[in-house]
Amino acid sequence: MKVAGSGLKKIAGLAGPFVGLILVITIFSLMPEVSDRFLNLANIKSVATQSVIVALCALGMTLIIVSGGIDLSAASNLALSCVLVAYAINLGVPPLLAALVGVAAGGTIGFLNGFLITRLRLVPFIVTLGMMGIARGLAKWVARNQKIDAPLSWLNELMVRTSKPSWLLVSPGIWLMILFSLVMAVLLRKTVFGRHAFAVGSNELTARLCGVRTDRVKVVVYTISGLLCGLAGVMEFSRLTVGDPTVAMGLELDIIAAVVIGGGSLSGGEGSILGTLVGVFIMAFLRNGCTMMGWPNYFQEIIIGAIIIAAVTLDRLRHRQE
Amino acid sequence: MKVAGSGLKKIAGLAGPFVGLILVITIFSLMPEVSDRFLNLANIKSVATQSVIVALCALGMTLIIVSGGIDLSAASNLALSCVLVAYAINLGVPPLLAALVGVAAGGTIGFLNGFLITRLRLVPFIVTLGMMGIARGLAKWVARNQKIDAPLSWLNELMVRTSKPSWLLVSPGIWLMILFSLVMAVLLRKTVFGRHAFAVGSNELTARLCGVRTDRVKVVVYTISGLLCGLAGVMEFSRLTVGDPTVAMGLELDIIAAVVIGGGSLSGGEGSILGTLVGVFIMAFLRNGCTMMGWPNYFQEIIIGAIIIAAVTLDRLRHRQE
Amino acid sequence: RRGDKQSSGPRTYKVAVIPKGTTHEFWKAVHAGAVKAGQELGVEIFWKGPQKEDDRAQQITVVEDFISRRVDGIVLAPLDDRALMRPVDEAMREGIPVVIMDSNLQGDNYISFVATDNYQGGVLAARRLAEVLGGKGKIFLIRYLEGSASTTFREQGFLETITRDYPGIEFLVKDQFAGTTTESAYQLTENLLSRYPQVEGIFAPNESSTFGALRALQHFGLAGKVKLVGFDSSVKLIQALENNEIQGLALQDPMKMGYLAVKVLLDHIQGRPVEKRIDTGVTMATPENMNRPEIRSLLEPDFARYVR
Amino acid sequence: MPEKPLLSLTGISKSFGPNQVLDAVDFELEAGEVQAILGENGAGKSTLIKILSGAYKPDRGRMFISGVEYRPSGPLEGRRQGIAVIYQELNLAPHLTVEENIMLGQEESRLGLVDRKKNLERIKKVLEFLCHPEISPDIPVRKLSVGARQVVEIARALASQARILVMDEPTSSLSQEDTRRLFEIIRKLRAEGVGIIYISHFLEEVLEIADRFTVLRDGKVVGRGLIKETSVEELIQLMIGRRISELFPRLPHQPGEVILSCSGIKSNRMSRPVDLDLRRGEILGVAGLVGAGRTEFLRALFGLDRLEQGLVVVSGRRFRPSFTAVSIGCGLGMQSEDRQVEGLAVRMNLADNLTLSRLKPYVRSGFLNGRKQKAAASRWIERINIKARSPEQKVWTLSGGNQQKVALARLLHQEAEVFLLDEPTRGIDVMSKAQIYELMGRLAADSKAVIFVSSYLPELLGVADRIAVFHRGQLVEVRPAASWTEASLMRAAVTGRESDPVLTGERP
Ligand SMILES: Nc1ncnc2c1ncn2[C@@H]1O[C@H](COP(=O)(O)OP(=O)(O)OP(=O)(O)O)[C@@H](O)[C@H]1O
Ligand SMILES: Nc1ncnc2c1ncn2[C@@H]1O[C@H](COP(=O)(O)OP(=O)(O)OP(=O)(O)O)[C@@H](O)[C@H]1O
Ligand SMILES: [Mg+2]
Ligand SMILES: [Mg+2]
Repeated sequence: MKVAGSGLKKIAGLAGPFVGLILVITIFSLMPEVSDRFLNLANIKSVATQSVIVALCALGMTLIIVSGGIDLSAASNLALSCVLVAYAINLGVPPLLAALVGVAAGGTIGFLNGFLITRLRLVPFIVTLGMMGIARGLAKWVARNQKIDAPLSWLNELMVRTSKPSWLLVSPGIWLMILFSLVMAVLLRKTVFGRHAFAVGSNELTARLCGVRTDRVKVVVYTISGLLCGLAGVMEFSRLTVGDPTVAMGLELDIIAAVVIGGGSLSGGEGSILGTLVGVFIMAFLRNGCTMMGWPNYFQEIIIGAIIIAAVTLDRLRHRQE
Repeated sequence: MKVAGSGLKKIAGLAGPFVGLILVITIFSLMPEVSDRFLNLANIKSVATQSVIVALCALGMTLIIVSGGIDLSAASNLALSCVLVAYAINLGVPPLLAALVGVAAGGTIGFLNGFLITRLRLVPFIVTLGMMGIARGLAKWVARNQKIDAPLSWLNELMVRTSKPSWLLVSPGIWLMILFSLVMAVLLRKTVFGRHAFAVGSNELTARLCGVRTDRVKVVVYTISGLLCGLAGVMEFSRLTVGDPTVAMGLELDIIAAVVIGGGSLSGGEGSILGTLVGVFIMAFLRNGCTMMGWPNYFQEIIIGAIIIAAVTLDRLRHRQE
Repeated sequence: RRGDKQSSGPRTYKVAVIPKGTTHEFWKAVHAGAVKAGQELGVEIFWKGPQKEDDRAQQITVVEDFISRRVDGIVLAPLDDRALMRPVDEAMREGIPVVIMDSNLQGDNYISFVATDNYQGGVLAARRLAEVLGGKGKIFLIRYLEGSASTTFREQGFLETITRDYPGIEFLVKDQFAGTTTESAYQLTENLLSRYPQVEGIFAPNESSTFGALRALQHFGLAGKVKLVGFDSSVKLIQALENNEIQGLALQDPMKMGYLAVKVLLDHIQGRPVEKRIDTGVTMATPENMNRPEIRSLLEPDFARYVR
Repeated sequence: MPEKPLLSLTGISKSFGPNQVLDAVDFELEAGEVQAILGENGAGKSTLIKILSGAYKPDRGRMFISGVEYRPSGPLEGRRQGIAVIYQELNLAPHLTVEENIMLGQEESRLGLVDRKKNLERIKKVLEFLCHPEISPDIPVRKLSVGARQVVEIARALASQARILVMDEPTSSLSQEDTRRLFEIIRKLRAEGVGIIYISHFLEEVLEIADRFTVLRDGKVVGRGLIKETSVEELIQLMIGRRISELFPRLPHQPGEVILSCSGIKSNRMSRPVDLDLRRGEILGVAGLVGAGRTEFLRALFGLDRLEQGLVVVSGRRFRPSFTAVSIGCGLGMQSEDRQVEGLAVRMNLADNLTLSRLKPYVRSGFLNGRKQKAAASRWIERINIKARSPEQKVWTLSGGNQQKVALARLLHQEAEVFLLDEPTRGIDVMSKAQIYELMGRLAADSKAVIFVSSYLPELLGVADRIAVFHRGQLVEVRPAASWTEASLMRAAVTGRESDPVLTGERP
């Protein structure tokens, strides 16, 4: 009885964030101009591939937001990693190693964020705002204010629209996204560390008094998120085939929006991986649909703005009914 | 005795936020390449004029942040106002009226923010993020994705470097900035409304318990801030002489940074107009100094990032000693 | 499959035209050209740029989305000569022909390349600035944006010509980037003017940076005294040209570019042979020659008929 | 070798800025004893506890556990040494579930993965031990009432199987039933050799459960001894240095005309509508178990919760409570049971908190006069003995009891006609309590009216004119205080049945 009840509630809880997504997909599917092409498998694959980069960053951002922080440097971090991968490949470093360099750079920036936040006791907003400038500046520096061309390698096959090898069904990037979503969901929900992250976000003082090493939790949280941004940078390089220091300008707000649309609370203690993914896909399908319809950009901007508000309103209404 | 003590403390409190500013100015003044030009009256005037726009927005942002909110739509709001002013002037509306249209548009966006936040009980981050897209989209729509050229009028004299009439000493824009700083400082510190704004930001539940109409306070806060953004848009038009829908892209983060550097706390209940102004000037002098030194942009980005962190660190250290 | 289309009688082709951004006057004129071609040739034009100006990743997304939409052809002004290669390859592989305009794309897996010779534009600007300065003086080169190909060529053309041909001209600044907005160019120039009051000439490589520099000069009361040579045109720039506040504007022919790109694409779709490289020319407008009709039409392309 | 005491503190000193809070405090705790720490509000008890737990660092002094020096770098260290603390201010993560809160920092895990089954087993045991098996481990703590939260806190401390258990006012929101159960558990733990430090302002509790006591005054130890050999009077004298004449001073007051009457008040959180009249010059006590809905009633009356039905008439003005501003305008004033979350803006200063609900007197031609505001706050600080350095002190730096006084002072300053007091004496020391009772009496004598919610029956019986009893979200009975006894109140609160009227009780 009790189990059944909680089971039902869980399903309702799961369906919740999907409402917005289903709405967006339905609306575009009903548009006569694109109806046949919108829900086409190839298009869905293509949207999924486009989402990989934002999704990877948003996974880390979920962890950060759950623990009561915020990371404005995510997009710059991604750009830095993207540039470093190209730089490394140009130096003759093997692609795998180059990718690791990118991921490691992301992790370093993340670690620095965490370190400064905990050591200097600064608010995350400011530290990561500063780091946003620093990482972006470093990226431009490394790239000498240009984009870096690098010879093609298998790295550039990770984000293709049509998967190679074909038995993968979808591109390796999508598999990576799925894999890391699962890992992060388990980390957040099933591990002691995840619980501590929630506790720190919900009430830091309490967590500290209960013997949680809040500083360590935060440093780890930012480092993990940084690593994921680094990975997203590798994916961006894979997609662009060049190291572009100006890539993903302003993307941090999209990433944060995805997490919040998915039910994350900026005051900490709330958020889920599934919700975040839904948030990412809402935004991606919106962009895709608007482009396919050929709507002008300003129209798209207005619609996306309105949908962000609407999606979160829906989510809140659902919560209130509970 | 007691009065003297509190007086001394006040002076220390005032000097505090200035430390960062003085540091920045001193450093550049000591650079042999620019020492003579940096502290030159003309340069200071020019920096002040550049700051007017950010400062006006930051005044409103201070009020919002004090009351526990945030406004990501500030920069888009400014752009919309800037475009509308040009549009109105092109329609043959007299300049003064056109300026009022811009200010009113800003107020409307602000009011909408406040309305949605209080009615839908949404977090300000999301509402204003959505509004950021909507206002920007509207601006581009009105301007048909272009700059709107408008005939010159006295409006374009507000932000000149050399004041006309000359007895003004500095441009009318700077006077406006000073005037509104005073008004906002008085509003924040010397009125019941200001006290209520602090209370709402510090603990909304308590404010409600004490009979503060929290929703009304918030709506007013966002509306005032919107009006100031609208005014900033008029100033931007004055400066550019065209209505540019892409102006001030990403400026919202600069504005927020200025408030936080000046001691505002994103969790609400803290912030001051004086601090915010210092924050604005720290950023403006940094940009000015870096450009004058001819440092490459990436270097400038890195330094500004680092200084943001350093300035806030200084501020926190000062607080800890207290 | 081209044959299929021809045999299915008269039909409206759907063509996506993808600029680098949507808010510069320049792209408006390209749009007008494309629409003009569309009206004349019976093609429906989808005009869609990346949502954020100059965002390579978003432009890739836009191309991909139009591949999903299965348009009949794409005209693309690539933000990056490398990054856009793969989506273009993909389009070509899926039978969607692509014409490149404005900036080059590496490789040659496209139908045709329709563009201004940007390097040549920089050279023209250098000659003009040298001319008005009398072959000597101190100048700023204000750059546009890190990694933007077309403007980089202009900057390069300018820089190399000055260094090679005019030893009397000295660069006070040549590595500062103005950024994408007028306001950022405005502030940069102001700050540079505060530092180097001795400057005598400025070159800015696109419309927004030219206008920003102009506003800064006006602000300092130096407009007309410091010689300014810019790129592209807009109402305010034309006024400045009239008032002799700007001494030269390197003009492309964006309407022609948009028109030709669509036309070439349609030629290809309908099986006619096309040239691989089409130059749309670059001209220097000066206060002296600006009233000649051929210059006037470049300064103020008549696009109101095609786009609002 | 002589037996080393379980815990010994020597020469512990601590100051916050110029304020010396602890001054060379010595303290010893044996295994298997319950020792009470007593003292006025602001005497330094909680500070001492926080030093012991590792939350604060002492300026001077040393600590030993079983003779081994203990120098905690943080609360984690304290926990590892087997010290469990129930802090005075509730300390829970609101978004986390009961299970997650209880196990926080002590999760059962394998390879970093939480072993939920084991966790639940441990929790179940503890909650059953506390006789609260109805608290579901999966419910987020923010949805619990204050009383239930305190149970969760206690459960957390018990689940950690500590050697030293510190309780800083564990019973301030507990029902008597729960208090009794807690005492049973304390006795059991004592028998198992756990050392227990017990802090409370309920002296009879202390007399019942403690073996020894230590009294702090102004941060110094002023007395210690065996509970067996002492009395309430002696303890009080040690705490304040003088005797108090009477705990429940009664000022004569006469109920007058009806000032507040509510008809059919029901919020979405109450189970049944409530009708009630209140007269001028009357103190109405409200009793009930934890979660009986007393708080909900006050909130509905004041307009804090969404009202489903009902009307309120205050001094002849009818309104439907929905805006606190209106309620305050009509002369209502409320003090919240949860001072940390709702009652006070702890990051604002004392003066602002105190005057927030009535800033008018300090406004002249639209401008606020901060100096006058602070002067007024200073007067109130003196009038009700708030231990604070200045009106500009931030509220969170005050001791728990003094914070409570600030919340009360606000209502007095507001010059309300009807006072809605929800557990106003939580965490307040004996002397101040007497003072607050006296204050209530004086309000009544001034023909104001007071609704006084409390879980502490003696004070209800001692102060109120009438007492209402709530049970499961509904009002079951209202009768003159004289016709209630502790036993009959308890019975009504637990069973929800009206007791046999000894005298004819009036029903509204
Ligand atoms: N963080 C702090 N900063 C400044 N002063 C503090 C701080 N914490 C406590 N104090 C001061 O220390 C004194 C002792 O506080 P403490 O909380 O130990 O009292 P207490 O004995 O627990 O009182 P109560 O019975 O009211 O809980 C008080 O005067 C309080 O204002
Ligand atoms: N153990 C519990 N588990 C779940 N919900 C509870 C529990 N205890 C209380 N509640 C909820 O809280 C509501 C009333 O709590 P509230 O604290 O307002 O009552 P109260 O009579 O004021 O008790 P208190 O003595 O705690 O102030 C109940 O109707 C119930 O929904
Ligand atoms: Mg205490
Ligand atoms: Mg209660």
